[in-house]
Amino acid sequence: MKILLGKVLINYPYFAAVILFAIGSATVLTRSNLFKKLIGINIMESAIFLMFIAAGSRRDGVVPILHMDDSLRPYINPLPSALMLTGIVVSVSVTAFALALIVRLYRFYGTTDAKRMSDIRNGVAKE
Amino acid sequence: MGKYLRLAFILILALLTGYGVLVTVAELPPYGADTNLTYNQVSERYINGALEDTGVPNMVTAIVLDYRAYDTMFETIVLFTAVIAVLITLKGAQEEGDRK
Amino acid sequence: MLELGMALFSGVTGALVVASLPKATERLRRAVVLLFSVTGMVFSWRVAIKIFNGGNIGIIAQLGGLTWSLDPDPLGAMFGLIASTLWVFAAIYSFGYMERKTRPQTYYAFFLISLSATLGVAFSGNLLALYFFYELLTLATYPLVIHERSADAVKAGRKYIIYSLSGAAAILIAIVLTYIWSGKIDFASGPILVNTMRPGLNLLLALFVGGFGVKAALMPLHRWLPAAMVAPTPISALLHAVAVVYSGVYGILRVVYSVFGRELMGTLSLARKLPWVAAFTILVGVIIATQQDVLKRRLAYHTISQLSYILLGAFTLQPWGLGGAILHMISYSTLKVTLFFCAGIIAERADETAVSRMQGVGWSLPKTMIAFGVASLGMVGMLPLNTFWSKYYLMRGGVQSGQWSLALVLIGSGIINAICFLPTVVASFQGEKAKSSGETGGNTMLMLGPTLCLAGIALLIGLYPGIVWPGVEAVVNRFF
Amino acid sequence: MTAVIKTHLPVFVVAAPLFVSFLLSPMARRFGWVQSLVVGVQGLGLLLAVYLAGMILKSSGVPIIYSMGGWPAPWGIELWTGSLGAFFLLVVAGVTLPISLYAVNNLSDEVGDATRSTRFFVLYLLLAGVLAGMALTNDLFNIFVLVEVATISCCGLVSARRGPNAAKAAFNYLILATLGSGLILGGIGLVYMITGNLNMGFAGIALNGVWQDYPHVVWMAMSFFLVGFGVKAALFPLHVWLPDAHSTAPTPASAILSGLAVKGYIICLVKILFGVFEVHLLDVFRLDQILVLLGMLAILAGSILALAQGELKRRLAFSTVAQVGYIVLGFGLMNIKGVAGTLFYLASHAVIKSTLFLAAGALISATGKTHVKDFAGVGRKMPITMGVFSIASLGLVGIPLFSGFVGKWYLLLGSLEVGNLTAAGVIGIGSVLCAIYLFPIIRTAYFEPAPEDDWQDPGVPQRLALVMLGIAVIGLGVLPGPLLQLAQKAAADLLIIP
Repeated sequence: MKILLGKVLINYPYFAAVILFAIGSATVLTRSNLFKKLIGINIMESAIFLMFIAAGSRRDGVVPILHMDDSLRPYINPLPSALMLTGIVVSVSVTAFALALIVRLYRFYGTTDAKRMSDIRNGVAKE
Repeated sequence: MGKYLRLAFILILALLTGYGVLVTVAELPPYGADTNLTYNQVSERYINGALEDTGVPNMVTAIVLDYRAYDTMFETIVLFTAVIAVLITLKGAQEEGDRK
Repeated sequence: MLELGMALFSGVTGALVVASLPKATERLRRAVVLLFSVTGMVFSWRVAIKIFNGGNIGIIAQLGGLTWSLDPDPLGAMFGLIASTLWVFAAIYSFGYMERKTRPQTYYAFFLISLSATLGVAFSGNLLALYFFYELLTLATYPLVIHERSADAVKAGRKYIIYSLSGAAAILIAIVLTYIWSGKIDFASGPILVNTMRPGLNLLLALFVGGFGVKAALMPLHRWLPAAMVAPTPISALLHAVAVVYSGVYGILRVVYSVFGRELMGTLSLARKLPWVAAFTILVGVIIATQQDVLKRRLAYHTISQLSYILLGAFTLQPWGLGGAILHMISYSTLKVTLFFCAGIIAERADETAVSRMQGVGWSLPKTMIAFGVASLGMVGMLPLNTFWSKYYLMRGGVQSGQWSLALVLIGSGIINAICFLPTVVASFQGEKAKSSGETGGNTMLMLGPTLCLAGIALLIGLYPGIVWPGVEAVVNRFF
Repeated sequence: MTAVIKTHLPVFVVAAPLFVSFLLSPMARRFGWVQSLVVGVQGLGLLLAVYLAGMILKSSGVPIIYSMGGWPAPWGIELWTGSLGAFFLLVVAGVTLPISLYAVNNLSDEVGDATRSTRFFVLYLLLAGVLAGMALTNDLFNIFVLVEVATISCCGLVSARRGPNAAKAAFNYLILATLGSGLILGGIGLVYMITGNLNMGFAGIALNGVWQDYPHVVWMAMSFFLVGFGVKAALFPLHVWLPDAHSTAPTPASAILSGLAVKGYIICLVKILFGVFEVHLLDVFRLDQILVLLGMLAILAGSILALAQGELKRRLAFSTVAQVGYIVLGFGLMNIKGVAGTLFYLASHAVIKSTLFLAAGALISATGKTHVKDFAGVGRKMPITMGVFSIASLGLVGIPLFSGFVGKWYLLLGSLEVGNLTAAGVIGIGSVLCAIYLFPIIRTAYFEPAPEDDWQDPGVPQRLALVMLGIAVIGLGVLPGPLLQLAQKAAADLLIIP
């Protein structure tokens, strides 16, 4: 157990990512407000970005831009950073689309709460 | 009763997943170590060969715009798709009316 | 080759012609139906004669990445011969019966497709083709079951489809198992599993018998059959007393003699229990039949009982038993169709479906009731009728296999059969003359003709069993 | 010259629909014939897919490998046109063509005016192109990006339908699918961390050397992929979004979502499971048994849920849940017959389910009714629509000589070869349940009296599309030859059997 926790502590960025992921997905699954769901999605995606970037990190590493003077210090792995650029764009696109859907739903239902929407649809909502 | 049962079920599931994740995190290659498996021929070439291969000193740029440009093409397509999806969602769908 | 194709496709072609005819041409439609039924019959006779004389007709095709083969052997030819012959009688009877009924076009179209499907089952040369036509038969007869379109009919149809498709699913799994274990599925080269000794054969047999047993109405898989009696009478007579149920019986015969082979069957523990399943069905079926008041339902339970005679003969694994089974297939079908036809006439003419209210019907419908009486005597197994011989051989088969009690079951069942039908016949000639439109009128001859004709054939075979013996002998020689 | 064409063909197949989709919106303002352009590009895609598949088949499975941008494998992205890729490409091209034909000039009711219809087609083409990309890609992160484009365009297609229900369904779909994407990306991250490669072949080789040091990571990555793709492919307990989304979408969108999009995710999952983890690891981690179990569960639950649905499109949507079960079950069998059968089943279900949805859409738009009991007498008034619907139903039930039977036959062969009688039994029960939920529709359509309304078959292109699909259902059942061969080659490739 001690060894396990020690290893977890060494890998603290991954652990943080896991916790963020859990928070994000719990928000998505338990909240009924559509905005909160969307924010949950964003938290979750950030968690994965964090994990990726951490995987590319290196002790005493520097940004992966070639510089002539100092080649002693290692560069960090540039691949995860490049991938996450794409990942962020994807995340932005999803967010934009989800917001558009929320706007359309709000126009119709006058609420952003999923529970109230289904109440209205079932015709039992009272002002 | 059913509610508590469900809660207990979710709790057990969460605990199991949590434990699994914990073990996985512990097992992953140590953070920031030089011996990590990601430092292989792939990242070697990105780091050492980027200038020669692509003429760009910024390795991230080299990857995004040259080595993995196919991904970047789809990245723009994601944006394009999202734009069209937003348009189709909002424009012309108004006539369903304001219920309020 | 040509005969086989003609026999097989006459039904489907006829159905297409019927479906494309304009609605109002009743006479033309009848002519077409008769023409194609007779074509089917003539060519299946020719196929059968060729096969019985030791000829060989086979078509093999590669479709859907699988091999399909049509290659009738004497057993299949015999089944095709029985079915196609009775089809002609049922067609003529239908002309009378359907006179004032609705939707004749649908009726005749599916009637003819069913002929093709049944002949396909009979002529199939491997398990896949058998399965295909077996499924096709289910689908083609479904519209006939729900022909009345009443709530009852729809419910019966649903039951029929569910039972049949579940059975078919079991058969499909069994076929795949057979294929994996032995690598072949065709019947021509002797029993498929002949050299396969391995665990799980009992399970395979159970899957096969369970699957085909649905259509063969083996208890406890019989429940769809009484429900399906809501169909028009010619359909009940032909399909639910002969063609469809025989396809199940035929399937079991195939499984016993062509898939497992009698040597292998003899070593299986399940195979020793199967005669008793059949015996149970025989007794329970006929006992339930005596308690039914609606004539058609009584006949349905009686069918369940009689089908198991055939299965019993097959399960004894003795030449006499198989011969008796084949003979019973022939004789029972003639009599049962007669009984159903009579029931249809009584329902149409005297407007009576309950057995308890049949007093006096015999006076108003004398010819019908005489035919009914003859057929009832046949069901008991009296001498001048053909079933005497089949029961005799079945009993010999039972004795030959060392199971005396099977013969006792057959005798007991004969006695219950007598209780089941004879009082009805006697009662119908007692009391006042019942109200009825009599046996005259436009369509009566069309209904009565085939009925009397079939009763006559039953008598003829009873008096001269030699005329069907070559066929029976050919089948028995094929497997022994 | 031919060599040049041959090497560049895969890229062209993926890029052509994407390229046309960019042009579609601006062109639609000037020209009225853009919708036929869509059909044209799909037709071209089908021709090229057939050519590619023929080439792969002729060279007995030697893949065409194309390195994007000229960077060789571990550094750049590869397009790998193997038997599996060619197979799925063929399925995609074969199904998208009739669906787009059906959609031509037929969207005004469900989607709206010309501008909206054009945008619908843009999303449609994007989805088609991305599915082709999924068939060919050989890079983990590329799969993620493709999956994202597919997800957004799928949700966009759902939300193209007017009315608030569609927006709600699209939102739920989007949120859950993005959750799935997150898991997939997490899985890719884990694999990358312990292998350092994104190319699937190289990652597989690297993983083979190190997996013993990281068993939990491998296990976690597998479950991430399984759950992530499971959500997107509507694997049984994760199917909650599917019925709403697939039943509220516009008809052509329902068809492509149920018929193809779901399969695209399954193909990606299979590529990752069999390409990166490979059979050996799947065996070690017992994933084969899990897949079979999940498949059986999905077949039973999906069919029973479908039975309970009264609305036609919802019933079909739940039927998709069940059919996904068959496909997943087949992959879990891990023998050549089972996997080839499941691939063929995937193809045949793509055709059948698109047919069913298109026919159902035609029925609903002609009659204005949605409940399965409302279509009394439709069979006589709309003979083509209902005829094709019946053919497809028979195919789905698995009557011999229809395409579903061939797949089921091989699935049964596969499951009985590994001695799994339970799976075989579930496959059989699934067929019976399928008959129970589809046949009543056919019965009411043909055997019940029709009301006096004037219902008619849809227009000529729609009829043509339906007939094409109907012929495909029968054709695949009678002559599955080349497609089945391709499926067998693909199965051999996946299972690494020479």
